[in-house]
Amino acid sequence: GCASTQSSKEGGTGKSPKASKVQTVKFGVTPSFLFLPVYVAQDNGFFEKEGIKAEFIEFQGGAEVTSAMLGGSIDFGATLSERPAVLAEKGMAAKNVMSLQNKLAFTLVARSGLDLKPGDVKALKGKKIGVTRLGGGLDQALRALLRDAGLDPEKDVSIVATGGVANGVAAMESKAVDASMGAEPATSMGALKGISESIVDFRNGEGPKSVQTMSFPTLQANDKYIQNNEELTRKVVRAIAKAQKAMRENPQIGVDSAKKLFKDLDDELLKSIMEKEKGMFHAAITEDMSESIIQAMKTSGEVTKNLSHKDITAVEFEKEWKESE
Amino acid sequence: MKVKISIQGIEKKFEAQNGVGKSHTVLDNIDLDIFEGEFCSLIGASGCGKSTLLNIVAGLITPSDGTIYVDGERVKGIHPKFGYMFQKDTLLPWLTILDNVMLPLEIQKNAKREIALHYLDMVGLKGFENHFPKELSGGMRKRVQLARLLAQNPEVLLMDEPFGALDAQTKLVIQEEFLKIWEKERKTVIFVTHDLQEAITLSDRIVLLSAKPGRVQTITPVDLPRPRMLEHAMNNAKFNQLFMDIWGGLKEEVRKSLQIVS
Amino acid sequence: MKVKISIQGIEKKFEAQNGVGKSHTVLDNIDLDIFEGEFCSLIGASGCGKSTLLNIVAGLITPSDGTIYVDGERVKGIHPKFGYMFQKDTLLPWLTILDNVMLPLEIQKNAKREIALHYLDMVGLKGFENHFPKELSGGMRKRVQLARLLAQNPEVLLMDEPFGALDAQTKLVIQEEFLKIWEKERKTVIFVTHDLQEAITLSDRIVLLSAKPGRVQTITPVDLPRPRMLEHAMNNAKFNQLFMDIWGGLKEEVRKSLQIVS
Amino acid sequence: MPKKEFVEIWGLRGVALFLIIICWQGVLWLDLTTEFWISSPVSIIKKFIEYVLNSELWLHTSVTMIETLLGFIIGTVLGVGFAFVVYRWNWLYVALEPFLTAIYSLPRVALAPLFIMWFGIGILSKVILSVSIVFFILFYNTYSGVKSVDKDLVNNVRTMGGSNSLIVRKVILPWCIPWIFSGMKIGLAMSLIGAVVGEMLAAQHGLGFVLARAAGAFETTGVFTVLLILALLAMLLTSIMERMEKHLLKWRQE
Amino acid sequence: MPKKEFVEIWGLRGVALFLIIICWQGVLWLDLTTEFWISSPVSIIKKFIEYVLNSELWLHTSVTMIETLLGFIIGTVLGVGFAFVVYRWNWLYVALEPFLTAIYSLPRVALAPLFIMWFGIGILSKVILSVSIVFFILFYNTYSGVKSVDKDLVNNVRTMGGSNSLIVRKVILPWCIPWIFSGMKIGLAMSLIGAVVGEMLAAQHGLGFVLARAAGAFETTGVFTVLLILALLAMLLTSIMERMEKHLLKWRQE
Ligand SMILES: Nc1ncnc2c1ncn2[C@@H]1O[C@H](COP(=O)(O)OP(=O)(O)OP(=O)(O)O)[C@@H](O)[C@H]1O
Ligand SMILES: Nc1ncnc2c1ncn2[C@@H]1O[C@H](COP(=O)(O)OP(=O)(O)OP(=O)(O)O)[C@@H](O)[C@H]1O
Ligand SMILES: [Mg+2]
Ligand SMILES: [Mg+2]
Repeated sequence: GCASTQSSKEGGTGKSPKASKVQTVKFGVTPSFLFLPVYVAQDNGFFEKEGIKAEFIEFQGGAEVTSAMLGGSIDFGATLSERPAVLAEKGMAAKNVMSLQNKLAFTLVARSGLDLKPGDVKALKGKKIGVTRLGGGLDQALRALLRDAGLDPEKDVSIVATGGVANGVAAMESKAVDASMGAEPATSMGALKGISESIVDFRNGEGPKSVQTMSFPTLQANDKYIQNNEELTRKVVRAIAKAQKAMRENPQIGVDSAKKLFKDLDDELLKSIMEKEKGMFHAAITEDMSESIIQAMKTSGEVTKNLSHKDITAVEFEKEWKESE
Repeated sequence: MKVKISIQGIEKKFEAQNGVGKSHTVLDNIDLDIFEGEFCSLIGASGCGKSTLLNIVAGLITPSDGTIYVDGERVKGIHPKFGYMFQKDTLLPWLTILDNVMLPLEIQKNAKREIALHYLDMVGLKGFENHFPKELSGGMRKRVQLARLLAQNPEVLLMDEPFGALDAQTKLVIQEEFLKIWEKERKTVIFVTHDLQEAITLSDRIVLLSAKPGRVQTITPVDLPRPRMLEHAMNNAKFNQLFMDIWGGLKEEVRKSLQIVS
Repeated sequence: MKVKISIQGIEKKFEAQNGVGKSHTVLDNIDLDIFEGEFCSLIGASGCGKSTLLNIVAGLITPSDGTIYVDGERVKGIHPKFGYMFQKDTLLPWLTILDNVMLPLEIQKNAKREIALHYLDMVGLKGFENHFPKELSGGMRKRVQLARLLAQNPEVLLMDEPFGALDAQTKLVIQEEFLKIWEKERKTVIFVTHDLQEAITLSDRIVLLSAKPGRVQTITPVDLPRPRMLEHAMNNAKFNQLFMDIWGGLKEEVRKSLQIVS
Repeated sequence: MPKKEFVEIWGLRGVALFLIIICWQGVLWLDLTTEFWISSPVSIIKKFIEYVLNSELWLHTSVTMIETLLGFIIGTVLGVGFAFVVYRWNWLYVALEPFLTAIYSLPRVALAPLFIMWFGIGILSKVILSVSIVFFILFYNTYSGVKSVDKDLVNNVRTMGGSNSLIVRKVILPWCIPWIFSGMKIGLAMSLIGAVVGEMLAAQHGLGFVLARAAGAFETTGVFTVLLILALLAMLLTSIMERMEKHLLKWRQE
Repeated sequence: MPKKEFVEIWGLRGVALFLIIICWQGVLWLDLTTEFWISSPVSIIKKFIEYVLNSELWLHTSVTMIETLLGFIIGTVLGVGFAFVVYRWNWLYVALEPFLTAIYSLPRVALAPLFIMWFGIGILSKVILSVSIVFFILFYNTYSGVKSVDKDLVNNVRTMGGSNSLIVRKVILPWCIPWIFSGMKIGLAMSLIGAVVGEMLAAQHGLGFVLARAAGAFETTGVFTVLLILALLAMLLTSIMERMEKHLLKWRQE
């Protein structure tokens, strides 16, 4: 139904694929470790090599990134993988173009004073758990994790929104929440300051398999855009995939980009984060991964339609994904 | 003589407000014709409805009943030929004295400084052009208001106690100046005053309003010769006669309005 | 006789504002002693500085120079024994007439309705207790102000043209009432008026201020017998003599102030 | 209000409402955009009814109302009070003025971590957020009112022996009523927004919490329904305030 | 300003500033919290100097300034203008009043998706966000001013033959100056906050962008330094406004 709006909006940003000049591509991101490969591709000239001039627009939250992507004010959005499924449910068409990290890069942490044992999710019964925002992939993953541990997320715990990254740490510091699920650098920062301890770190392979790939950072674009700019999209995917490969081989370039993004963070901290995450920089989205996303969304009731791998993933870029291997 | 303003059956009732005050009839069936070129004074006890009547003639208050005709035509709302000098101080506080007097001239697209300065000079306020109203005394502000009305130069002048705040001597000087202008131009004037002497020396006719409710009690023509010199007029034998006549009527009205029984 | 208020060497200069207006001296070296129980009137041309002087005595304006002594003591700022009736309308618009008159009583922790009603009755405003000031005529509002001052019942009364807005007859009635109270209580009064007749009939002494700058020009004692009946006082031979004397002085001052050369 | 006027006013408002709904629905009919973005009046009304029948939503609404009202009332009292304090001791204002401006213009969201750390994620932090906005609005407006007071009224009451506190009560406060109410009208909405934004950032309850959840899940109808509830609350509170104002200003010439 | 007064005022302010800094540093010395949460005056000043020497920050500052000023000016002009329109055609206000309240009290962040879709992610969306707040503040304040106008002044100018537009220019507008300036003081900070929050939500430039990034990276010092810059901007703009107001109100009794 909304095709007319989209195409008209897109006219402005979608450049003709045949133009040999440098093409400008707008990326919508939230400044976080989750989407680091896009920055690395920029900082190390991978975009430039493809004849792409990348512009970064930073958003406060993933929902705004998706809105902007659908509305056409950005070309690609970097956010969590379940978005296309949710959008499909609402009658909008968008796809995951590539994976930025192929696993859930979140950590469940608990307040240091509680002295919980790593892996002991059950011990959170009756506690308050913070997530940055309700209704998103992070929230869903937390609920799935709790259900897996035999807790009812509605009754056994209370899930609280804490807002921006730093807020979750502040909430634990002030004992307003007991645990919190979030991404880097909040989790490492909490640990560094002695405020929180890790309970489940999916990056180390902890936690149930089904949760590990139900929500992970991807690059997304709406269908119309992909159709109209297939060549350009290929170049983008190729550039980022190459960056992922480089990051795996040399984590220091990830540290350097992170350093540009987060000027005050300690080098050692960044290095340790990169060490943990370096194995996750793969562009490919497999059928299993899509299936796990769809399944999780169905469980939570956010998706009722029957969706397949191809409905939420732009498989036509399989060749480009390989560049990251 | 041509009737300029015809006041017919005017009635004004104020509704009881906030439940407690009582509704009262202030003006009751006022009939009055003002002739072209006439200087007509309104007198009456304090609170008898003089200002209310002037407001109705000026079109600022809607009467509860009755009609105002100007030049034979029924009017509603503000009449462009009328100029009104309020009892209250209505200078614009953010304009200098000169700008205040210039205002009606600007409205008439005739913004000549000389005219404004001339009238300011006439009311003895030379040198105060650039002051703001707050820097003037009460009497001085009244005089600026007069200068503004004269600068406006309307066909009909409605004046509500214009000289009330002036000391006896200043009043005399300004009355004289005003009379000079009026006798030259012979505009229609409705003039509210609480000074009987002033009413007699200036007017062609004096209308005494009764109080509670305001009705036209008596209309006294003043047949002193014109042009009048104020000091001469006051020493005229007729003056004293008129004064005593009207004084008697006024006294009666005031006694009623103040509820003095004895 | 004991000096109640001693005004010594008072000078008031207003600075030029907004660059354009000129700085001018309004009061220049005023020396004046007011005796206890005296009724002293201030007269002078419009704008000569009467209100300014009263404001200085009341402690509302700081003089540029000079001192005020009350009962021999130097005072600065507002004096609690003084009551001041402003030339301007200063009723509180959000209080009913009754509440306005009650205000000084409340301040004195003596909030008796009867007192307020008594004075309202005296000024002829029975029945208007529950009206708001906006619902009253100009003269009525002035009368409320008077009632408020009388209800306050201060040791010294400063009154700035209290009867200025009243018609001749109402004025007479209220003057008479006021005089009765005063002759009973003999409070010190400084009374600004522009009505020479009023000044003579009420006062013990009349101070004529000159204009530009304001100086004490003449001080005229009024030796009419007390208690006075106003109509008698006016028909007294001395009255006319005093009137003509002061009138001459006033005339001269006004001519100067209005810059009339001839 | 006379009956005729009453009918006229509500007639006009009805027409305005009708026009808004028609435009809204019209945009959808003309396919200028989709329900994904702006929902539709029909869906919103359906959802609204569903919400009204849902006891949980009443809980959220009451939480938001409590926060809003507490923030509003505390902010108003402090703001008006501080304006009077500063009227009395002017040097205080002179000294603090730049700091007040500085604090007032801080984007509160940037301070969210501190708010959370100091005041938690419960009602307190939202109330303080609201107070931190309402206070300044009321302060600036009341202080402008105080500065515009007719000095002669004050002086005359002073000559009657009126103390400073009596002058504030009997002269300055009534004079400032229109200023205070204008500030309150501006501040009420800000208090509501403050509470809701606070809840959107970090909370367990409240309409902002519901709003954020709906927005995070792209449930546009849910978002608009909450907005409708917020608008109704604002209208209700504003109309109560206007009634109070009218009552307090009945002395004014009509 | 006389020299003595000038020295006094700045003396007082200096003392106030000194106290604030002492308290801040004192909290750190007493180990009540750490620099991780509230940074420290020294670090902020260092960072501030670093920023001032950095040309990129000037770009961000100018973007925010442009958005703030555009939003502020447009909102003010529209708000004041609409108050006058509504003074002339009162039925318009009667009809629209509840809708104005409703729109004004919507939490704008909840509409971020619509703002982004309709107005993009550039300057326009921030300007509109600011306008959507400033407009209402100025409207409510100016309208309260308009309602308080002394009817006799208006009536007297009317009897001089003054047209409605002349009356607005010569009577109502000058009467409302204190109302408008109070609204402007309230609105300016809101415009700044609006622009910054807009930038925090989605942007490429601007101080809000810098702020959001610093907050995301736990750079407390960066956050506070940006807040310091914002406060300085607000103070600068407010002091310009106060000067204008003083000039326009010089007719008032001191
Ligand atoms: N807005 C109003 N509401 C109620 N009553 C009013 C209103 N305006 C005037 N009145 C009443 O109308 C009467 C006449 O008032 P008006 O001002 O016309 O008197 P006036 O003759 O001009 O008196 P003055 O000589 O004192 O000026 C008064 O009794 C007053 O109380
Ligand atoms: N705030 C002020 N700034 C400048 N000049 C002022 C101020 N207040 C009064 N004046 C000047 O002081 C002079 C005397 O004013 P004042 O009000 O004392 O006169 P007055 O004798 O009471 O006159 P009136 O009989 O007209 O009331 C006037 O020339 C006036 O211009
Ligand atoms: Mg009158
Ligand atoms: Mg005077």
